[in-house]
Amino acid sequence: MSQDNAHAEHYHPTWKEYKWVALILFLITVVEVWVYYIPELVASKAFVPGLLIMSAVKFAIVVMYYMHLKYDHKLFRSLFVGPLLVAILTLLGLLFLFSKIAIRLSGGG
Amino acid sequence: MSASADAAHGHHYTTTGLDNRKIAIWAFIGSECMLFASLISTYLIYKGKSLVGPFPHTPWTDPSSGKVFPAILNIPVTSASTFVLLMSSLAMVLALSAVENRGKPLPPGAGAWDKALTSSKLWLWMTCLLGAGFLAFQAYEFTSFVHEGLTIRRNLFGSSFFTLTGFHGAHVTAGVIWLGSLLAIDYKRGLQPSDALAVDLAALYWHFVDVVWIAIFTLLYLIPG
Amino acid sequence: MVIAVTLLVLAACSGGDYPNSTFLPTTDNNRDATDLWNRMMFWGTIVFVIVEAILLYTIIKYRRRPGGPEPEHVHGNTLMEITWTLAPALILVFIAVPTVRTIFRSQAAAPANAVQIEVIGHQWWWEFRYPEYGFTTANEIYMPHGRPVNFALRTADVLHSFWIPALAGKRDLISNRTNYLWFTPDSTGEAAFNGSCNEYCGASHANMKFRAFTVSAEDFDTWARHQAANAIFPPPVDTAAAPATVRPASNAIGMAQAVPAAQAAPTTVQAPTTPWQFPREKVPPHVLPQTPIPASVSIADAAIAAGDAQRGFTTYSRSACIGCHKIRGNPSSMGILGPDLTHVGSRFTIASGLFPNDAKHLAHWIKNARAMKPGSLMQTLGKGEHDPIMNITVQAGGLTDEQIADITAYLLSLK
Amino acid sequence: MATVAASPTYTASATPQRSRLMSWLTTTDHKVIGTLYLHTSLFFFVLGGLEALLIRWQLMRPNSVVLTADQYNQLFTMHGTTMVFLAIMPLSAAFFNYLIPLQIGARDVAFPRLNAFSYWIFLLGGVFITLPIFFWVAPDGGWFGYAPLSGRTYSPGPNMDFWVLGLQILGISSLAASFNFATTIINMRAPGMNLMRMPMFTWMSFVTQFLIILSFPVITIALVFLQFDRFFGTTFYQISAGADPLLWQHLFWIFGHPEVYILILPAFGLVSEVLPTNSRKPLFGYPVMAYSGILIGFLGFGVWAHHMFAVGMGPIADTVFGLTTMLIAIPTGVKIFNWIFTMWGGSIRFTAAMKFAIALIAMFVIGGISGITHASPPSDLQQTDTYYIVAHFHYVLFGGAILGIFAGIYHYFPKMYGRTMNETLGTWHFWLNFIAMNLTFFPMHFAGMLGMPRRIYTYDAGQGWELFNMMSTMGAFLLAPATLIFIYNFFRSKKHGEPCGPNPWDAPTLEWSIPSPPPEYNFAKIPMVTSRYPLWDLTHPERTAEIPHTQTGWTEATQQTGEHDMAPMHIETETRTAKELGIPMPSSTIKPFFVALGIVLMFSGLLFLPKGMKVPAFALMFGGTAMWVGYLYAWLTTPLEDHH
Ligand code: HEA
Ligand code: HEA
Ligand code: HEC
Ligand code: CUA
Ligand SMILES: [Cu+2]
Repeated sequence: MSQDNAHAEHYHPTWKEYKWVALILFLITVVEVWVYYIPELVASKAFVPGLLIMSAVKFAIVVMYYMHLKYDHKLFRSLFVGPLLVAILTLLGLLFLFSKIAIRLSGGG
Repeated sequence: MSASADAAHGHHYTTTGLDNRKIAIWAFIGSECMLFASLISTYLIYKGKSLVGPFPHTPWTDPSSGKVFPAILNIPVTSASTFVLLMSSLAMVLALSAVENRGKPLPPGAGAWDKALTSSKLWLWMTCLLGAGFLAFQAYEFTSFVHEGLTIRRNLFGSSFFTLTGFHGAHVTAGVIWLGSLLAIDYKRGLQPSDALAVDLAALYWHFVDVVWIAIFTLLYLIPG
Repeated sequence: MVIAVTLLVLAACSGGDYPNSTFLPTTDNNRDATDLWNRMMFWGTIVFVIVEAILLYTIIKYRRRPGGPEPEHVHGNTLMEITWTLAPALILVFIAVPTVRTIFRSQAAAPANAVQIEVIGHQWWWEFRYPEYGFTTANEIYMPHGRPVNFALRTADVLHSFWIPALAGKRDLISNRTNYLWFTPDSTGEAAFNGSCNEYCGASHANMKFRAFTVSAEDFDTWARHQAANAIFPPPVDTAAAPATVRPASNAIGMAQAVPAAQAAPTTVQAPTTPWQFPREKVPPHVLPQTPIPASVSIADAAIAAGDAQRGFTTYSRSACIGCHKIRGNPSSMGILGPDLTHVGSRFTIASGLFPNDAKHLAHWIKNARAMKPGSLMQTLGKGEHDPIMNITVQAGGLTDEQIADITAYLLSLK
Repeated sequence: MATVAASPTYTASATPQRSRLMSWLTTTDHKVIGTLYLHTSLFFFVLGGLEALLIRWQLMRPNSVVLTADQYNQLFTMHGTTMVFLAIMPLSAAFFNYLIPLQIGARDVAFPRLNAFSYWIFLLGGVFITLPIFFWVAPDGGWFGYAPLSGRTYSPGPNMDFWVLGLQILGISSLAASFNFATTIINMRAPGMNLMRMPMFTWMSFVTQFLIILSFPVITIALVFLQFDRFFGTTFYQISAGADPLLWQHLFWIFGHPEVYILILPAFGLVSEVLPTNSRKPLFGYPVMAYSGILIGFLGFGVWAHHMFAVGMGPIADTVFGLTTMLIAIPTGVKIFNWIFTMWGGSIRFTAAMKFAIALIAMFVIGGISGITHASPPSDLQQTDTYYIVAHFHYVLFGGAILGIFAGIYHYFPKMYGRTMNETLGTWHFWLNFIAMNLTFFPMHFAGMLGMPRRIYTYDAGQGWELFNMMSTMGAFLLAPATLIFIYNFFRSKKHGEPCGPNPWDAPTLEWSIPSPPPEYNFAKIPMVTSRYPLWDLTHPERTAEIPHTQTGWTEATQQTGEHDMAPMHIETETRTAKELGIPMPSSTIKPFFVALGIVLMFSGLLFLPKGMKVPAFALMFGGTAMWVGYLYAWLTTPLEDHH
């Protein structure tokens, strides 16, 4: 049957990978929470970007390994990445439109 | 390679060789990206715009009564619930892998752990319980917030916070019900490798809900401001 | 299409028949917008003519004829496809560049010498404040010709949009925000314009209009100083036609009142001011509303004519009106829900440009505002009248026709 | 020309004896669902048109009193809402349903029962949102329901409750359908039909599904906020709590702009089928046509704030959104020129469908150019919220979407009913419609630029607008007889039209290779596709000689060894039933209907909450929920096909 074929072709991660993934997720989460409690770090300029990068990494590895997008048909990749991009761009666009920069530049007053 | 095997389940010829349902669930997940992007945008747009407290990261004194409201978010509790949800994802992949490998002989010298890895019931139970655990944390969080004076009507923060996390919680609930149904099938007739797809669909949904929480945890809880 | 083109020519030529045309070169803002429009029309017409011409040619030339040849089966031509990708792109550049320039020019901060006017939208009328002069008026704006005007736009309730088509583009009034719009009416002379609300705002959105006047700098000053002064009652000569005379301050019922500091006129001695109104004879017909009075409201002309301003003053000062309206100079009238009526007699229209301001319309308005203007937040006040929103008939406390006529006379005397 | 002799029309024989109504309620056949969509949405089109006629009647003269302000405000809100959500979208859905499986060589859509569900929830949602107009308690906040006017503070009555809940229900329908069709197009194409061989209608539908998938969640959330505000007292749009009304506007238009392309792209697709067929030439620049559709869809997500130039977003945002909006002219222009050059050098046959298709090109250009004039913010400030905008969007909606859909109906009617529509009546319909639409909508440009705001129930005399309004009203009242001719022709032709064979127009795509109307299983043997115009390959090879043909279709297909219900490209003459041929068909079921009904009941419960009527509110909400959850479980646990 065709989709069994498709399945067979694809490598599926096993416990070996899964446990590493879980460990990394756990460690990143620990680091995230830990930095939250260090006022100097929270005050630093790198805090927000750092957190965003860490959560993006978590996001990516869950999607790639647990949702096995890395191994699956490339169709699924486009079905997910396309909308995700539109969603992220829309979110950024909205944040800009409601930000102080956009409003301050509006002049007129 | 014949359509005969069990046509009842739609194993007709398909263009990509993939199952329709798997394509549909990915399209659905794409759609959910926009759903949560709208919710998260709203929360961020309204961040710091509430006229009255309580606020997420800073205490607030009610000017009329002098009552002090502490910062509302409880990071230790939420970190714990985040951990629970992450672990449920691990349980979920193990459940899927158990179903996929059902019936394959264990390698020689396999220990108890290897055997445990083959139990789809165990891992489905784990996933459900961890999911329910997450919901319990959320229920605790919501009730304590209400006690501390933050309701969904209180201010912009309350409205956008409860709606966003509530939507996420509703997704988790739906996931638990879905997994529960799979568990019921597992008890009734045992999930077979031919059911892997059905489990995979639930798993994809489950992990997506997890991934959304990863974003929420960072954007709502950890970034003050 | 032929009709269309004829109309276009018509519309462009005869500004007189089209008092709200957006193409009048009245202000810097409008000249910029019209300039952009002309460019776009130029390119738009070219595109339109080319596309429709090729289309027409094609369908005529290649229509199927009996025994005609089998078509040539081209399925694409890269060169042509590149052409009709690049040509529009080029045209867009010609539109985009002046667009961006105009955006930044028109949204820069207003010139420092601009007259400041605060606009506050209400369901369904306009409040105008002149902070530099310290007064508030409603539904009619005066602007000095030749000087920039800067509007600060806010709303008291839902969204509205402020537009004087013949002067400039519109700006929305957004709750919890302040917007700005400025322009310089430098080519209008002494003129009157219609303005409207352009964001749907509920039942009487269509009836949320206003009037704008550009006048000479001196006239503007006279007008503004008089508007800033308190209401003068009783007026010196006679109530019907208050001539533009200087009156002694002692006539003013001047009591201290809760007006913002800038707005508080001297309480005891008031500088004499001249009532000034845009010259009535120069008011073009389109500025005077022609809305018919609904058949359900009626009040006899004779009754109206018998109105007495002095009695009206007393009645007014004791009735519901004072809860919603302010008349500076009448200490009991301190409401803020409705339009400021201090100089209501100097306005040409009432109810946000819906009716002309004369005894007849005013009396009908007071009798049953809600029948005159759908949804109006001013209650029905005439005795025995039906209030269409509350769905009740006003009984006890309702105003009789005589009382209404008296109040009318009083209000009209407030030049 | 129609070389194929009238083949025996297919008649389903062995369908179990059920009443007509029951067979509709339980159908899972995409063709039946398609025709249900078609009839329902035509009904709503006439309803929306009647609302427009009342609007025009009121506006015919200044200061007129045909309608009260409240009635007028309900009418324009319902006119816009009806036309957008209950007429054009479902008219497109009718074609998605009917055509997509036929064009890609499939026996049904990916999820037949979900498909039935989409229709039923659309119908029930449509009834839900429409009923109140008959009691003058209809929604009255405009079709984009700007907050805070749409909130409880300023709209205390039930009017906007119907709108919020109704749109929520209709959104479920559109989303469910879009997952279904996206999957169908990705996964159910006949062997050999790669993406570059898909008929253009299927292509444009494909893009449309993604626009729905990505834009509807956003309005869902915007509506959830409004719904929570109205029913549960949250503060999303509550001004006194410091809310920002622009939140609603942004969320609405992030949905709203893609929505207008959702309305137009299917019509573009239909026209792209009609033009080549009636010019006897392949579509000019096929790949570019496909890419430009994708580009329009993609850019469509980056222009939303051009509806908000007057709200004061600041010069940077104005610039960005102005420029991205202008960019859309390029891919759209490509389409226009490619259509014209499809006809160029062709042999044009002016069927009614063709006339409408050509008129679409001519009229859409007008609407497109006026669109470009609003893309320039300083100029748009003089245009926005005036009748100039009303003119723009009726040229693209009526002159684009509706004309395209009419073209599609004339063109595909024979496929649906085995008879052609009357061409003489079609010609009358066309000319009357064409003249009347221009008479209706062209003068609106002038009214707008001469200062007339939109959404006003009355205007004063002497403002210079009388002539234009009179013309528009005359035009609108001419559109009524034009539409009546069409309706008459439609219903008459079902019974009395000229019988036709499988391919009356000599068209090149798969749907024309099977009998008209098609049998329940569509294709007795799934054809193997080797080119973009498989039917012309059989009948007029010279027409497609220049198109690249590859044998990959064959190779792919021949790999599917054992798929014995496939065959090389052929013309179907099979008239036996599915049962006789042993083709498994989805069994009919009532469950999707009850799931839809349950959801609608659940939402209706909310209506009683503001009145404090807790008992009916909770009874309906819990009853409805129990109903849809129960039937959903039953549905999911029943196999699609009964016997094996
Ligand atoms: C079918 C629906 C549809 C379509 C396809 C379009 C297409 C376009 N629309 Fe329109 N629009 C609406 C439906 C649609 N619109 C609706 C319903 C509203 C009002 C909503 C409301 O307020 O109620 C609206 C409002 C609207 C606005 C907001 C106006 C306002 O409220 O102030 C703007 C502003 O930019 C706009 C722009 C455009 C543009 C640039 C296009 C472009 O896609 C057009 C591109 C096409 C062409 C340009 C023609 C062909 C091209 C060529 C021949 C190439 C050469 C051309 C040039 C170089 C110019 N539209
Ligand atoms: C797809 C979309 C679509 C279509 C096809 C139409 C079609 C028409 N529209 Fe529509 N319109 C909108 C979408 C559409 N409209 C939208 C989105 C708005 C904005 C709403 C808002 O502001 O919120 C709007 C607003 C709008 C206004 C502005 C209202 C206002 O701002 O105050 C006007 C005014 O003239 C108008 C007129 C018309 C007319 C005359 C038609 C005609 O083309 C209609 C033709 C159809 C018919 C005439 C039906 C035929 C009738 C019969 C066959 C019945 C005969 C039977 C008997 C007599 C029993 N429309
Ligand atoms: C409930 C509050 C309320 C009361 C009481 C009230 N008004 Fe009004 N009034 C309003 C509002 C609000 C408007 C603006 C209505 C509109 O234009 O839609 C208005 C408008 C007016 C106008 C027109 C002003 C203008 O410039 O357009 C006049 C004159 C007027 N009221 C007089 C009176 C008189 C006289 C009374 C008492 C007999 C009275 N009002 C009582 C609220 C009130
Ligand atoms: Cu105010 Cu419309
Ligand atoms: Cu748009």
